[in-house]
Amino acid sequence: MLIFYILLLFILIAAIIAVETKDLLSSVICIGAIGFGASIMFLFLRAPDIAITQIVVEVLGLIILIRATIRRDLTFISGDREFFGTVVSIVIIFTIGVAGLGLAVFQNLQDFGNPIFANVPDAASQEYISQGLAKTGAENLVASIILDFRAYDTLGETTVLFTTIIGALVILRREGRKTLEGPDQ
Amino acid sequence: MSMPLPLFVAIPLVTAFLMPIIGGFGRKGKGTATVLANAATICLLVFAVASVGRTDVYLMGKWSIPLGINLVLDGLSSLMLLAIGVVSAAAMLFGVRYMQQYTARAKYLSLFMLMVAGMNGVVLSGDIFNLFVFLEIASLASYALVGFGCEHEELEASFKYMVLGTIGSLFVLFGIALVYGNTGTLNMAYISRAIQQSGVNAGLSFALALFIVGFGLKAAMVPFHAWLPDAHPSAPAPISAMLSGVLIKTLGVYALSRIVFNVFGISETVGWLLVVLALSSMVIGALLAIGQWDLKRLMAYSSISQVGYVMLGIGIGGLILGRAGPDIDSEHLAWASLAILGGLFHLINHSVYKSLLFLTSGSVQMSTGTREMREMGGLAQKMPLTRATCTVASAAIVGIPPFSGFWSKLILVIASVQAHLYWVAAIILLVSLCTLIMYLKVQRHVFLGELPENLQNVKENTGCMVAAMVFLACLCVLMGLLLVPSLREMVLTPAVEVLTNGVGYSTQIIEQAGIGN
Amino acid sequence: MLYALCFLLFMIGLYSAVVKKNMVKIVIGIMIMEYAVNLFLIMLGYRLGGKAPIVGEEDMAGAGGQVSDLFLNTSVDPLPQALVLTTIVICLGSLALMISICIRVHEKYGTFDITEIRRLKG
Amino acid sequence: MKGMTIIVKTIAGWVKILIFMFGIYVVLFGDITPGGGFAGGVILASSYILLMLAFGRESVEKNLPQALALKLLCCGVLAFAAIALSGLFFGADGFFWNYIYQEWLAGKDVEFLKAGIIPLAELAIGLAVAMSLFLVILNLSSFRSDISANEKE
Repeated sequence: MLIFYILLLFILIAAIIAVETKDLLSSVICIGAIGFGASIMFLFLRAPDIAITQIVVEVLGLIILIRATIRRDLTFISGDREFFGTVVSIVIIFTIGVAGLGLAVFQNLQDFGNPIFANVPDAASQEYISQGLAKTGAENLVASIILDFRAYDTLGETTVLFTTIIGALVILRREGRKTLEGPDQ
Repeated sequence: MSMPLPLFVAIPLVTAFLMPIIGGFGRKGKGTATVLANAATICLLVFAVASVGRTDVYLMGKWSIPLGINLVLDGLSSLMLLAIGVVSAAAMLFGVRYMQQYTARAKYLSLFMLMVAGMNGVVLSGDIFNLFVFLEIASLASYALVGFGCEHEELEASFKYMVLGTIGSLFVLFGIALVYGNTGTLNMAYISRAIQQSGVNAGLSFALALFIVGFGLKAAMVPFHAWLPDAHPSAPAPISAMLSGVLIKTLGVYALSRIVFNVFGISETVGWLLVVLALSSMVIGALLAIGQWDLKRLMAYSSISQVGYVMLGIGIGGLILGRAGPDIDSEHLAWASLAILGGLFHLINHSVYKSLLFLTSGSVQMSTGTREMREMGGLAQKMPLTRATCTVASAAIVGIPPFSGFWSKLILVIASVQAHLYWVAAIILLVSLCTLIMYLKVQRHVFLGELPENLQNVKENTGCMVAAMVFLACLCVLMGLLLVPSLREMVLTPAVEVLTNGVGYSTQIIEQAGIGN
Repeated sequence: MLYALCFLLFMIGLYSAVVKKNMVKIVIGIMIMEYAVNLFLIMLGYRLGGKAPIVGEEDMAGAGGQVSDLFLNTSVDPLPQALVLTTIVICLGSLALMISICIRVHEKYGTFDITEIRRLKG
Repeated sequence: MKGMTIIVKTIAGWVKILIFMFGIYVVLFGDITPGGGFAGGVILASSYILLMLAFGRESVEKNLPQALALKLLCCGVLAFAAIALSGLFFGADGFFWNYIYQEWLAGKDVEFLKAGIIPLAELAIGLAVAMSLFLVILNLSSFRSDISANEKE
C-alpha cells in the first residue's frame, strides 16, 4: 500500500514542478519523471503490458516534446494568461465544487484493492478471466481483450494513430495553398 | 435479414486507408481518389436511407454483451446517420472543385472519410468506451482539417480548438472511468440497468456533470463556446459545413442526449440545466452574431444559437419527463414528445441549411477571394445561383413559412407554451428576430447594393459546387414534408420514442441482443 | 484517498492547460491530465496481492484452457488495462498532432506565447 | 548535420539490430507475454529513430523513404481492417469474428497461430504503429532543420 502513496506523491511533486518551473526543458524532463513514475506504478499495480507500453511511449513522447522545445528562442515564457472570462471561472467553480463535495465522489467506489468486478455478479471481467483463454486461445488476457473481445476498440485506436499521422503530415506540409492557381483564374 | 451495421464504419475507414496509396500515383491517382471518396459518401447515404425505420443490435465478433461491443441502430441513430449521409455527400461533392486551391488533396479526402467514420461510429456505438474512441477519431480529424490551410489564423484556431476539444474528451474519459468504477461495466445498456438498481450516488452524479461539461465543450454550448467562432470559419468551406452541420450535433448533442436520457435517466434538475444552457447559447450566440462582419464568422455564431434551439427542444422534453417521473400520463408524454420532436426536427433542418449556408459562403469566397462583408456587394447579378440557394437557406433558418425552419420553430414554441414556459416561447421569438436581422444583413451586404470596382469580373462557380448547393437547397424546401404523418412515423417518431423511452433503453437492448444470439 | 490524489493530479493538469500562456505548458498540462486518467483506471482494477492477468502454466486447471480457482480469485481486472492501452495510444497521437501544430504556430508567429498569438478577434 | 561521432555510430549500428530483434519478438509473442503489437511497434520505430539520431536524417531516409513508409502504414491498417472484414465472409456475418480460432483451432494443440486472428492482428498493428511513429518523428525533425536552414539564409 505504502509504495503507491510514495509513487503517487512523487508523481504529484513532479507534476507541480513541471507546471510551475520557468525553463521549458526542465518541465519536459519532469514530464518524463511523471511518465516513468507512472510506469513503475503500473508495474506494482500488476499491469506489465501497460508498464512496457508506458515506457516506450514515454521515450517517444519525450523525443517529440524535446524536438519542440530545444533550440527555440523564447523558451522562458512563463506566467499566467490574464483571466479570460468564463473558462477560468468555470475551472475555479469546478475546483470549489469538488472541494465542497469532499471525497464523497470517491467514497462510493469500492475500497482500493477491492475491484468492482469482483462484487458485480455479471461483470464482463469475471468472464474474461475465467473463460478468456478457453474462448480465444491467448494466455495474455489483455491481448485477448484488446484483439478479440474488444477488437473493435483497437481498430478505432489504430485509426486514431493513422488520423494523427495524416493530420501531422497535413499540418507540417510546406505550402497550404497552391500559389499558381489563384481562385480568380 | 439484419443489416451489416459495421459497414457504416468499415466503408469510410477502408476508403480513408486507401487514399494515401491511391493518391501517390500522380494526377490520375488523385482523380481516382476523388471519385472513390464521392462514391463512398453516396454509398453511405444510400445505406442510411435504407436504415430508416429499422432497429437492430449487432454483436461485434459474435460476443454476447457485455463481453463484446455491440452496435445499436434505433430511430435516433438512423436519424443522425441520415443527417451525416446527406451533409457529407453534399460537402464531398462541393469539395471536388473547391479543394483544388489547396495542396495535399489525397490527405484531405482521407481525413474527411475518417471524420465521417468517426461520426458514424459514435452514432452506432452501444458501448461507452467505444463511443469515446470514435469521438476521438472524429475530433482529431477535425482538428487537423481546421488547420488545413496552414495559415496564421487557421493554425491558431486549430490549436485553440484542439486544446479545448482534448480537455473535453478527457472530461468524458474521466467520467467513463468513474462510471466503470461504480457499475463495473462499460456497456451502455448494462450501465443503465445498474444505475436503475442502485440509484444515482455522488460519484455517478459527478460523472454526469463531467459528461455534460465534456460533451458541452464538443457541442459549443455557451459557457464552452470559445473555440467555435474561430474554428469553423478557419476550415475550408466543405469542412465548415461538416463541422457546423453535423459534427457538433453528433459529438455534442447526440452523445449528450444519449447519455443523459438513455443511460442515466432524465431528472428535473438535468432538464433545467439543459434548458438554461440552451437558452444562454441561443441568446448569446445570436447577439454576438449580429455584430460580425466576417461572413463565415457570422454563420459560426449563428450555429451556436441554432444548436441552442436543438438543445432547448430536448431539454424541455426532458424537463417534462423528469417532472412527471416514471409513471407519466399520456398527456404529458405527448407534450414531451412534441418538444423533443421539435428539437430533433430542428437538428436535421439545421444540419441541411447551415451546411448549405457554409457552402454558399465558400462559393462567394472562392469567387471574390474575401470573407469580409464590407468589401462585397451586388453579387446578385454575378452569382445568381449562389444567391438563390443562399436566399433559400436564409429563409429556412429565419423561419419563413413554407420552409423547414418555420415548422421546427413553431413546434418548439407550441411545446414551450404547453410546458407553461411562456418566457421561453418569447425568447424563441426574440432570437428568431435576431436571426432575421443577421441574415438580412448578409443579403444586404453580400448580394445587394453596389458592386465594388475590384469585383467587376467575378464569375459564378459551376459544376460540382453548384450541384451540391442546389441539392441541399431542394432538400431545404422539401424538408417540411417530413412532418407529413406517414414520413414522420418513419423518420422522426422512432427517434423521439428513443428519447422518451428513457432508461427503457436498457431492457430493450439486452432483450434484442439476447435474440441476436 | 489514492483516488482523490489521482483527481488532484487531474486538476493540476487542468490548471496548467487553462491558465498557462506558454503553448508547451498547455500541452504538458493536457499530458498530466492523461496520466491521471490512466492511473485512475488502472487503480480501479487493482486487487490487493493480485496477479497480473496472464495465465501461466501453474494457473491452468485441466485441458481446454480452464483456469484454476486460485487464479480466478487473485487476478487483477484485465478490462481497465485494455482500456488504458487504448487511451495511451490516443494520447500519444494527440500529443504528436498538438506538437505539430505548436511547431507550425511557432514558425508562423515566432513565439510560444498564446497571448501574443491573437490574430483572431474575441 | 551528418550524425554524431564514430563511437556513437558504431554502437548504434550494433544496438539497432538488438532493438529491432526485440521489437519483432515483442510483436510476435504478444498473445503469450506482456507487450504486443503496439509496444513492439513503438520499439521498432525507436530503432529507426536511434539510427536517425546517430547517422542523420538523410541516411535513414535513403534506407526507408517517406513515401514507402506511408504506403506501409496504409498497408498495416488495411491489413487490420481486412482481418476484421474477413470475419464477415468466413464466419457468417461476424465483424471481427475470430474464425481462425473458433472454427479451426479451438481445443487443438498447435504451436503456431495459437490464438487465431490475435497474432495476425498484432503483426498488422505492429507494422502500422512502427511506420506511423517513424513518420511523425521524421517529419517533426525535418521541419525544424528546414526552418533553421531558412533562418541562416
